[in-house]
Amino acid sequence: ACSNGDGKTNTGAAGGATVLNVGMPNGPQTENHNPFLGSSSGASLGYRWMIFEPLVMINGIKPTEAGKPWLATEWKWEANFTKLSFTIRDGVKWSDGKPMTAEDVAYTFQLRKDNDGLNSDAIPYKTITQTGNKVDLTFERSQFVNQNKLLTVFVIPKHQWSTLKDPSQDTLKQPIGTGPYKLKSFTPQTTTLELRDSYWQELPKVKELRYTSYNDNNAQTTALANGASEWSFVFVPNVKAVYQDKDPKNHKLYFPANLGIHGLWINTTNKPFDDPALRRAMDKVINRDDIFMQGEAGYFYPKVESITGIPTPAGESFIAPEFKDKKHAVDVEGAKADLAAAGYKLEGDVLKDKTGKPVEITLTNPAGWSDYITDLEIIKDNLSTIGIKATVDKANQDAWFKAFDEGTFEAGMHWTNGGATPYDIYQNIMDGKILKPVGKGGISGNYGRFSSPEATQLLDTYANATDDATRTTALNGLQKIMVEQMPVIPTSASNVGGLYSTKNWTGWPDEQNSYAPGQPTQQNALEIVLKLKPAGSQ
Amino acid sequence: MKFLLQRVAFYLFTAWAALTINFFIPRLIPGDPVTSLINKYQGQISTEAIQSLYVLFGLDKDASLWSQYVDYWGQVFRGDLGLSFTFFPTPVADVLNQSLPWTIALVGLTTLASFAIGTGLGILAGWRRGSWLDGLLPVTTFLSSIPYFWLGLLAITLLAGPDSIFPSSGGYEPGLVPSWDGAFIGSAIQHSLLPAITILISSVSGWILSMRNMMVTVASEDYITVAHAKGLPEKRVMMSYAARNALLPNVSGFALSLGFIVGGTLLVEIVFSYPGIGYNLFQAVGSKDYPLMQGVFLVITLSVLVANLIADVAYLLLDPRTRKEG
Amino acid sequence: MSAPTSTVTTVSPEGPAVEAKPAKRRRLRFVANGKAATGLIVLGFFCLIAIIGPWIAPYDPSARSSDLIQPPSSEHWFGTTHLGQDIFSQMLVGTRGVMFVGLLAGLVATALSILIGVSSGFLGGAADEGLSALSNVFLVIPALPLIIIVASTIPGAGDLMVALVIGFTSWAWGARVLRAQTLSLRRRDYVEAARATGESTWRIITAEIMPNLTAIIASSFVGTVIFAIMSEITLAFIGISTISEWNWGTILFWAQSQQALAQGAWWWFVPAGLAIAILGTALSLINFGIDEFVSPRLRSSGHHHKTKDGQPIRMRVGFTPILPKPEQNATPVVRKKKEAAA
Amino acid sequence: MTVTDPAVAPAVVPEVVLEADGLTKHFPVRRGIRDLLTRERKVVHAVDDLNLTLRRGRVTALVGESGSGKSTVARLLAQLHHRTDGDIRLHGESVTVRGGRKFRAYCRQVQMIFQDPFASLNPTHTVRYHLTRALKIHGRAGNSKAELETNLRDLLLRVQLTPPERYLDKFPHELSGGQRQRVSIARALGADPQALLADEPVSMLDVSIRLGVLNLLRDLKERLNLAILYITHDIASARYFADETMVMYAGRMVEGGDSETVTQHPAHPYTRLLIESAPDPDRLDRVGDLRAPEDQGSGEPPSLIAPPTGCRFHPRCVHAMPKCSTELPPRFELPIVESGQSHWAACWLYEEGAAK
Amino acid sequence: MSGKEPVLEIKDFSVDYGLGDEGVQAVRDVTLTLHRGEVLGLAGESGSGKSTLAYGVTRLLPPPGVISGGEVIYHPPGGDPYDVMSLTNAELRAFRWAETSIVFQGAMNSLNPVHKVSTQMLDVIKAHEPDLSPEARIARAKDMLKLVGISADRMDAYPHQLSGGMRQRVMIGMALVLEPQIVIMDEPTTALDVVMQRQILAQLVELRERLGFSVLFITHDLSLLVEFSDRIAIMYGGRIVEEAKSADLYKDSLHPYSEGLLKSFPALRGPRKELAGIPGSPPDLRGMPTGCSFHPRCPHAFDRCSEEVPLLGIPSARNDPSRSVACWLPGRVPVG
Ligand SMILES: Nc1ncnc2c1ncn2[C@@H]1O[C@H](COP(=O)(O)OP(=O)(O)OP(=O)(O)O)[C@@H](O)[C@H]1O
Ligand SMILES: Nc1ncnc2c1ncn2[C@@H]1O[C@H](COP(=O)(O)OP(=O)(O)OP(=O)(O)O)[C@@H](O)[C@H]1O
Ligand SMILES: [Mg+2]
Ligand SMILES: [Mg+2]
Repeated sequence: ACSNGDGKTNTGAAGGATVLNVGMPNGPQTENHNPFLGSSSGASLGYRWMIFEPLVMINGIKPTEAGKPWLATEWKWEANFTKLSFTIRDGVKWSDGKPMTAEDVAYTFQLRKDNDGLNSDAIPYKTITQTGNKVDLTFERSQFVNQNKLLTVFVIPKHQWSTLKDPSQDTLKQPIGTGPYKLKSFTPQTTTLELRDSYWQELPKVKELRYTSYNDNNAQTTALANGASEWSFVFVPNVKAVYQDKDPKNHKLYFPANLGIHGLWINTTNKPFDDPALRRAMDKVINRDDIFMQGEAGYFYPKVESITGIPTPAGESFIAPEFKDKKHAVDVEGAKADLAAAGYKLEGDVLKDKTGKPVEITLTNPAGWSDYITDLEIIKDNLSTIGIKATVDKANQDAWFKAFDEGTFEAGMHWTNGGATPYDIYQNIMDGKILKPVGKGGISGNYGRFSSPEATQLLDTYANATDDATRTTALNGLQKIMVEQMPVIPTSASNVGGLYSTKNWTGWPDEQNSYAPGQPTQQNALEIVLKLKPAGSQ
Repeated sequence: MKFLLQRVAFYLFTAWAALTINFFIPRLIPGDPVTSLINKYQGQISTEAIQSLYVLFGLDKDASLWSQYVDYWGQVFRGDLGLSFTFFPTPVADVLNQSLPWTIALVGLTTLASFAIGTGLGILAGWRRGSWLDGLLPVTTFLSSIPYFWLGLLAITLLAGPDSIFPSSGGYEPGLVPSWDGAFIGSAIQHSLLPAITILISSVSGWILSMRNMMVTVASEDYITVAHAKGLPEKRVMMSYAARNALLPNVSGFALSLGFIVGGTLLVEIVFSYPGIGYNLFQAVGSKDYPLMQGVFLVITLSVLVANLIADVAYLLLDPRTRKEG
Repeated sequence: MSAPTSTVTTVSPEGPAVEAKPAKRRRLRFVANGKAATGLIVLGFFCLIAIIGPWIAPYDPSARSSDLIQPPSSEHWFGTTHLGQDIFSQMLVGTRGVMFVGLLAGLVATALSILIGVSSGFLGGAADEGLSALSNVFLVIPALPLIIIVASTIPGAGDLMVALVIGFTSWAWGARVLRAQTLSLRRRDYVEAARATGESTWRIITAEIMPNLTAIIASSFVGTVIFAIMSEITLAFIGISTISEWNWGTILFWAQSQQALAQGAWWWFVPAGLAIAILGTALSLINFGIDEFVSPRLRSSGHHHKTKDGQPIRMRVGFTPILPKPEQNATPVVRKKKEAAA
Repeated sequence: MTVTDPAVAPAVVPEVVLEADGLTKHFPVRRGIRDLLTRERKVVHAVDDLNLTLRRGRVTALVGESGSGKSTVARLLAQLHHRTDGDIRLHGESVTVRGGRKFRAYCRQVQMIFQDPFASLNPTHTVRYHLTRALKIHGRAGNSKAELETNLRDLLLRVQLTPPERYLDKFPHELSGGQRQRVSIARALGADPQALLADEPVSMLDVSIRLGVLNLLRDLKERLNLAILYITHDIASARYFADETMVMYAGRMVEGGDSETVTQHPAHPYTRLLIESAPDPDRLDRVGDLRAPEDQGSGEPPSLIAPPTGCRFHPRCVHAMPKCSTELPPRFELPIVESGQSHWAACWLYEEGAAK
Repeated sequence: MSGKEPVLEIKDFSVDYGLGDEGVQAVRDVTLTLHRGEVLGLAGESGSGKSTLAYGVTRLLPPPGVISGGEVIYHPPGGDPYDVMSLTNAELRAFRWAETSIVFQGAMNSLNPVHKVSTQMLDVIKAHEPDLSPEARIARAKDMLKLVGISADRMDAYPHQLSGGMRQRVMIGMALVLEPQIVIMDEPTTALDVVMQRQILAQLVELRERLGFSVLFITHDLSLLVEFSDRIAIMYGGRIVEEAKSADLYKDSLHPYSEGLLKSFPALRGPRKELAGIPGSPPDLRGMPTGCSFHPRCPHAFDRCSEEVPLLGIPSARNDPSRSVACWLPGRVPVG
């Protein structure tokens, strides 16, 4: 623990709020402010972003928009995304008073290059050079698909980190960053940050940030409902009754989608599910609305409407013209007709495949993941309308993971990667380069063992293309494959949402002003905090 | 003191066996910390991160089970419990250091209180059979049959809330920093009230019953009749003759239950979001955090053994018959 | 060699020996105990539900309907879940899992504790030392964490697995008690006498010692059943064991993960908890019954006394009550020297 | 070495059934393997160098205070304990058995009755069960149910539990002490033994029923020609019931001989003390003055873990001589008081030439 | 020794176990007088109600025992007699041990195993004589133990550290420490062997001479009583069936049961005679025979025995007020 805390319990009174209470349902924390480590309390609660700032701030829900200059004032991609040069901002000071320089930035990249453990995006760095206030990076391959990951890299002070014995194993008890906040105190329950004296931008209005870690969703929900937590990201069932109705004026949800999806992954090596026609028919009967309303409590993972599986509005601009208006809708009769055309027979309640065998499928997910399980219950119900008998199997989490990894599952809900473009989604679903045979694990995507040389080719083209036109063509081709082959039946988009209260603070992002995702643990959280104003001060 | 030496030898053996089991059980669990971490952040950690995590956790090297076992013992003796995966790279010892006091304070004090209250009531119920105290038994039996977590959740719903004196979760007020000042201690006590009361409710009946039964058994011993015949004051007969003897078998039960404080608090800590060691175990199991699991086990095992040793010593002190001459 | 015929035989009834009425079994007296009887009736009720529950359940417990989170009504006696599932049906169907795990775990643990406890007590020597060390190790390792870990080890741990895990981890206490008791029984004269008669060791254990352990075995069985049911429900509640099979813990798991209480859906939460409490109480009552049967001193009913004319009398150790004189004419009461202010 | 010298009691010496020669039993003082660390091995010298002969149709009494090793002797003879040293001969053949068929064959001939009839019958079994087992084990149950029934009835009749039907299906707790002891005897008779070891068979019984059981045993001895070892601490009943009497003190025999001689003319100081101490209403002159004529010293029985050297009685003995504490007294034959009876004592007082 | 002055008069004393229908009567209308300074022996076979009577008189019977009738008049030396049965609990506590103390059968069970002998001894003194200084108490306890032959250094021993005989002596010492008028001894020596038994009884006799208390001595060993007590009362089936001076009873017992008892002991001296014993078994409290409860076992029983209960009284044939018997046999029918 660090300095003493004062015994004040909540935000200021009439004079306007000074403290913002952020909560996460992540259990007791240990003191660890290392921003690289996902297991650190800084990452778990999200306050690392209040201390360490990125070179460029990119809106997570609008990844295609140009980023805001942050610690870099300018950046430029060259040589088909194999070279990147930054111009580093002047006049930024570390919280210990030392100036932040391009040297620090170069060191930041060097550190990632030298330590596999810290290079979490597996970026193939080639050279890192610093000249004056410029930093140039080169890469082994085109980094088009990783461009946002590179731009949003956070910067750490060389003078501190070069003294650490092992940066990946240091708990960094005294974090030094460029952000507007510095650590005030740490307890396993609560980390408190206080405002620095100076900051390269205008100082935010929030004087103190309190990050409280609740042991579980219930505790977090209770805290949200009674106002002890003003900002959080947690799954709240029946959110209206449990959260919103407790203070309808102030308790707000904001759950925008990003470019990642959840869907029903199907093992495409299993008969008869290797037949795209069957998968398409399944897609036609799966009720994404029910899944959204019942499984995801009407807000959590937003529904994916496009039949391409690209979440909107984040991916609106990527959708191919031919699919622009194709919204998914439940069409049982259509599905039946398609199946009949493809040679399936519906005998009474039972669908028989071409060989005359009843079509049955086991849907598997870990027991504890109640939203996925609920989704599966709904899917099971939906599939029965076309005579497919589904069983929901609630597996042990590890068993389930292994089944996906080794391709021994039949079907189940799973997520895809997300990124700046839909490429990440498709790559994760269809890439033949990462394909491994059934029974072999260590796969990092393509769990359904979807094998399409065409898709692999298109993904490759996209990643290494030199111009936008080629990319658009490739992506359109991928969408077509997705729609026709349906290796994964999309249901929901990943969210980057949050629940917040406008009682003490206003200026939050919302549907009208979607300047940032709503989640307190995302990099954009800093932007949100910078924009917050005490309620009633406008 | 030969007796004690023998016991110590026995404890060493038991400790060895228990610790060996502790070593093996986590390793038999399929799955590894990395996949657990990825599952935990459904979709928020990209699949490319896997390799970097394996490197980070040092899981990319294969060591034989035997060498791991040897290392494990080396660590145990050095008091080095390794780094936790969940809180990587925080040493397990630090994690435990942070949570253990909470568990010991809450559950330890509650267990003590429960034992004291239960034993007291049990003494009375056993001594005054046929009085209203008999009515206590069915009620406490029912209360103790209620699943603990259910009682806790019910208590939270009914009693806790922003306006109530009972906070619904946590070990202390979020803004406070642990220190020995009034505000913090007050807050810690306030936060422990509801968990303590629920633990008390569900555990006290066991003590009442066992103490009552022992009292009843002892009350028909000859020496109690003799004590009555001696014309001693009733209180003296009840406490110094009956209760003193009836307490003996309960002492070992009490010591055992002290040992189980650490292991048995899981549900309390889950339900009340209490920052103790039981919750650590829950987290460790969920994220395949062997080092943390082993650490928690180590603490639990040692506390049980120590509690047993204390029980032995207490018995030795309380029951002159077990003391050997010379 | 035939025994010399007795010369003292004075009475030798002619004809076949009259089959004497078998002496009343002492064991049955146990049921006469009010507590035990109540407990047994409740237990019987739950066993019945465990058997017929799935047949009499009005709905498929997993079937969704459009009545989401409805409070109890005539269609759904215990209300519905967030998916419109009927909680009453879930309770009925779930009873089987609870009883199955409880009883099976109890059986496994009891069998193990008998095997280990009795043989360690009877054999003595090195075998005893080894087996007691084993039980001590199992006693020292806290059961619930162990169960949680082992259960989470086994992929898709179903009821059977959970029962076995609980059974295999919770025998130690019973074994310790049985060992102690066996030790004391082993020194009893009738065991020695059986040996002197020429009984085999095996037969001495099964026919001479075991019947005298029945009460303890029964009580440790009931105790393990309580523990197993609580553990199973806890495992399901914290989401460690598979929740594909319905049991009360699964219901509570769903209620908890859907924050039923925060939603005000008390009906989702209350029946399962109460059912567990009632079942637990019933089992405890049976155990009290057994305790009182074994040690009659514990019978508290023996202390609520009424005289023939209905006057209550409190029995107290150390101060024997004096019955009020029914009539004054029997013996003239000598002058009361001191007024008894009873 | 046998007690009865053939020269003294000629001609009609009944057949020897069971004899013990130099029988010794030391119980290790054990408290688990943990004690193995400590080198010294302490033992309880429960029985040391005991010689004993049981003959057909004769009752031999073994008397001694509590803890003197009487029960241990019985258990050794019943092969329930392993002897540390010495020999047990059944019909002249040395036997050592460790269970199994040989043990059964041995039990068929040597049966034991326990002190406490309340503890020696299993409370969970009926009389029928106890007796049926005894018969079945020794193959005397007969081939049919009816035959078994007859045999059971015979057994009960033999111990005078009549009518047998009334007792067959009773549980031990439904019987009185005397009846239970009769069932125990019946069980022992179920094997049709030749030697009966009765370990204080009546000490737990009420005064008024004791006699019934003793008389029954005597009757059985006569009719079945049994050899009986009668263990007791009541020397008067030994006089009444036994043909010869042996006195034990702290694991050793100190005196032996014909019952009447031993009780009327006790030789060993311990026997004398025992007899003096026994309540004796006939000596009404002693009313109110219970002091025994001889002072008994500390009166505490010795520790058997470290028994006194030499004669074990010497610390309490008023006649103790220096020799008593160093040398173990052998048996000294005593002058015969009544004709045809042998009598010996292990006491230096009776060494040839010692002053009496 | 026995001046004819009574110290304890038990009158028509009855004790039941259980109440209502489950109740059985274990002691029936017993009338017995203990005189100052005498040893009164109470004999009878197991279950005849000896202990029940002793505990009943002091109201120490464990549940479900209840006193269903009668009086116990205690005559304090130089004070007014009073009925023990009508004392309040507090008065009873004060009465106990100071006036009447008890030595129970098993000394191991009578001493609290977890307290030192001295503690248990001092407890009594403290409870009854709170004004005494602690030193005086200790001195008193020490003296008493010395008197019963236990050296002062054993004061701080725990009961298990003493041998059976020593424990019994401690109990006797404790019973005498307040110099009570009456000491009730319930089979104090049955667990000991004869040598030890004699030692302890010898000591008791000596102490009685010194302190002058009266003893109610309970045993089933009639031969011991004959030797040791002044008078003997024989109990059978919850009643006193005969009462006489020891010598009289031994030489010339009037009740067939006493006769049977005496004939059950093999004699250590004298001619070896055949012993008869008593046929049959003790009566069951639930199904007491009508009339004289001994009649089913009595060799001399006749019709009247099974019809009427004989009352204890001075036998018609002997006009000896020191004797009484309850029997219908000619010559023994009570007069008056
Ligand atoms: N199994 C045993 N282990 C150790 N010591 C034993 C064992 N059995 C008996 N002893 C000891 O051996 C000695 C003789 O015991 P034993 O039972 O033979 O005496 P006893 O003469 O029958 O006494 P009692 O009259 O009380 O029955 C005693 O000191 C006893 O403590
Ligand atoms: N708690 C009880 N409940 C019912 N009956 C009892 C109880 N205690 C004793 N009795 C009965 O009361 C009768 C008298 O018992 P008591 O103990 O006074 O006999 P005793 O003469 O002292 O015998 P012993 O010589 O065995 O000590 C017995 O028949 C006994 O069965
Ligand atoms: Mg013996
Ligand atoms: Mg008695």
